[in-house]
Amino acid sequence: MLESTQLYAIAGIVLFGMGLYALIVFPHLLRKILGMNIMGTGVFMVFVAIGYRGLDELPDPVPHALVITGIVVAVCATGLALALATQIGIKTGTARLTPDVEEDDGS
Amino acid sequence: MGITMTIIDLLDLVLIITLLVCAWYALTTPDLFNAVIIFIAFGLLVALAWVRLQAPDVAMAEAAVGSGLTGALLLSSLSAIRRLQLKQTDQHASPDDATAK
Amino acid sequence: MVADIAFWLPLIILVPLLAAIGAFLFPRHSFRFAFIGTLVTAAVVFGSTGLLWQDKEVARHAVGGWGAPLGIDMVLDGLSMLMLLLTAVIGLAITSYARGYFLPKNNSSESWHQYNYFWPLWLFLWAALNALFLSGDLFNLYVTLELLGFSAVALTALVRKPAVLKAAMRYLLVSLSGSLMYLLGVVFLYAGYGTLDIALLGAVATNTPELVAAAALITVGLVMKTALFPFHFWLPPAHANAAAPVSALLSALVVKGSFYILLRVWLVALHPLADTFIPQLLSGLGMAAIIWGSLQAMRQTQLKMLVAYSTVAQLGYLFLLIPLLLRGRGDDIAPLAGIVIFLSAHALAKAAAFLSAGNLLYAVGEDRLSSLDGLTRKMPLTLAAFGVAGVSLIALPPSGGFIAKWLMLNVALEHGYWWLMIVVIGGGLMAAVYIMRVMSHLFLEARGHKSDVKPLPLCMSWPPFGLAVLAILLVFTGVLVTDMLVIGAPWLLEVAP
Amino acid sequence: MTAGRGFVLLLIVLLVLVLAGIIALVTPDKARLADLAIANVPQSGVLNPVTAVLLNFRGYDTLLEVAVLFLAIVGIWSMARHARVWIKIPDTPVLVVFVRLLLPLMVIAAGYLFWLGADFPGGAFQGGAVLGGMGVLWVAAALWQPPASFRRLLRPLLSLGILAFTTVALLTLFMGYNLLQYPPAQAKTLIIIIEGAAVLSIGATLTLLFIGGFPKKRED
Repeated sequence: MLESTQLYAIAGIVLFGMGLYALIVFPHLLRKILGMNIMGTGVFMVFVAIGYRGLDELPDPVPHALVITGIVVAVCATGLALALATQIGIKTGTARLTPDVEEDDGS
Repeated sequence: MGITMTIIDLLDLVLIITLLVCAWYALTTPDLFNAVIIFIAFGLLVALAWVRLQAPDVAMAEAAVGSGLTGALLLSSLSAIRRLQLKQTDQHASPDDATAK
Repeated sequence: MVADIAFWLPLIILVPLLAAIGAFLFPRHSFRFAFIGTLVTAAVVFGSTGLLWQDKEVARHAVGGWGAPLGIDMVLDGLSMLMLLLTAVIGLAITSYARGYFLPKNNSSESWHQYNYFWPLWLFLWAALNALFLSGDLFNLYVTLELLGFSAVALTALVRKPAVLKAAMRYLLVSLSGSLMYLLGVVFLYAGYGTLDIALLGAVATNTPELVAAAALITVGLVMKTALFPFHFWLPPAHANAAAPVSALLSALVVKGSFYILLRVWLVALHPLADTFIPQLLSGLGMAAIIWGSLQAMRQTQLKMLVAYSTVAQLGYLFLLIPLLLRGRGDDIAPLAGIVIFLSAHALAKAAAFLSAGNLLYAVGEDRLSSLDGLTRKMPLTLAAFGVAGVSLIALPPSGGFIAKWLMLNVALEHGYWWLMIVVIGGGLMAAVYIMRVMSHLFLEARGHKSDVKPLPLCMSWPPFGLAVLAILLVFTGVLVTDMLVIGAPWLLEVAP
Repeated sequence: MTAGRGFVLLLIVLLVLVLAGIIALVTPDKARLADLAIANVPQSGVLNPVTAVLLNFRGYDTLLEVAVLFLAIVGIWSMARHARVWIKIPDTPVLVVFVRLLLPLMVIAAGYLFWLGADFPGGAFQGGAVLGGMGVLWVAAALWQPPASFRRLLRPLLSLGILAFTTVALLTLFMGYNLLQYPPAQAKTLIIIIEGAAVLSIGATLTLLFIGGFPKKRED
């Protein structure tokens, strides 16, 4: 029987996978950035879930602190990526990463 | 005890499924504006998950930064990019990424 | 206090960080901050090298006074010292070169903008690298990776052309997803072992499913950032299109940052998996990178693109010996010495190559190979720099590249890995072909109208030459490097967990 | 193209299945830092264990994180020389009144969160985030066009957090302690100083992330 901590950890992994898929497959930059955010949320969810031991025990504060750090880093990454995307929009008229070198779905 | 545990687990299950569905829609909805709105809702649900996992500090950070500010950032960029694309109505006729699907 | 090396560790990070803040706070004086920051950082690094050489033992600084596992430890051993030293040497050259390269020639606000933002970003990059090399904590390394990635991407995007911005975007996305994979791996390690300190993990890790999962995630994440074949697709456009000093930084140092973490994590925390297929796979990908990168480099028609593909190839060599390194670990320092000398020789030679390419571009205005005909007489020092760097990249004797490959081949043959010899020699031959292609253009007779070559300031002509000469001089450092690397080997914490 | 996508999907599904299986199998009784962290909270100067980890036990992470925030703005300004065209909420009177009412409340909430964070859930990041949210509303509702003189204050405001942090770090170092090792008696004061400066900087940083460029002029 799965406990809820495992349930959240598994959900985190699924979110990570979804985000990664969107990041690789969709051409629009905003979609890629959304994917990156969801990927990050997935990682954080696994992290917080493994620090949780049911209602009777105190949760582990270390993952909580690290996840807060992670959330702030993620919003910085988003801001930077969006600024770059907007610049690409200004310069090329489209906010897509059209493959101009080679197809990059090798990962 | 046993019954309360099951109810709580059920709540978790419902929350998680809603979360995953939201994430999937945010990533695949054809219209980007809708996608961002769903993403914001997703962030709030994640904050709820943090509360369920007894992480109130993370929940606050998520609601304010992960969902709220990230959402605002995405919306403002989206409107900027769309306005740019409307301005130069050349070969890229579709203003949003209806083809990103 | 001053004689205690632990006192100096935080300064190695804080000095460039403070200089970066100053350069941003006072844009009018940005270069002044960069200049002083560069000199002081280099001085602190050189001083610490002296102290470490004297002490001959690992220096640890428990930030916050708590110590691992609750706190974060900075660790300075031979390996991290050599990386810091390499960064400082290249950093000196970059600051000098970039002064000439970015200094606005007219009063356009665009070029002042570039000039003023280069300095804080470059100092941030330096601080991030130093923090990365000193960190002993896996999550702390994640934050330094992000610092490094952000500053590298922003530096790339200083050239505001569509192709460059796209390359920077691709670079950012690869970098971010790589970091997140790495972080998920770290979470698996925390789930399994309840600590984030690398040395402590090394003491408790065993071959478990969560260690395998963590190893896979961390390795893939870092390999993406190191641009090992087949994850190299983002590197050539970004490295070739960035401004010359930035290209030099990216190729010489930034990709080495993630490689360094890979090395350290595998040497200590993931070591129980040394005999699995993953190190073998890395070695195989290294071979593929050498062949593919060299073939691509031979096909390029633009100088900087050629140099960038050469980076793809040369990064492959770093991975060849990973299985042998892990098998020998601390008892046999030779594979590590080979890798580290190769890494240093490549960093110095590649920085020199990119800076010389930047000089040619600066003087002629374009970098198609055919436009370089007959430049030897006009820019002897730059050409000498490129040629000497080429000697080390091809690994002709006497050069750092040569001694590194010599060490690697010795180790490989000792263990019966004779096929590595074919790859190493073949890679050298292919490097000779693409380097010679460039040289032949440069030594061709000028076909007239090359009188409009812009004169170079001294601060731009000497740094590449100096770096290239250092790449050659590395040939004499084999013993010194080995002695240095022994400090801290086999990288396990003596303190009981 | 679709074949490529299918391949990616297949790989990721496999990855997710394997990783999910492994994480579900990791027994939940494995070692963790919780006990050690909670045992040391009384020496940290604050009562909220998460704040103790963030600002004391692993304060170095947070120092670098504040540096990341700072770097994000440096990076964005280096790329975008002007603010991007931002969304403008139609300024109906109701909205204006609403935002005007909300702003002071948010400032109070931010201060309260930061102050509370020492002992209860909350802290500098949450407080700063609320402050940032206030800034975003302010800018989006176009209630405020920053005057030229204010723009000169932006750089100092942005660097306040990182400067306070590094100053405290250097202070501890030069007083003969380890980096960011607070003497127990001064721990709370030092943490509050760092957090106070960080709240302002984080608020400013997040607002400027939203503006997405140096707030010079609107592009149309």
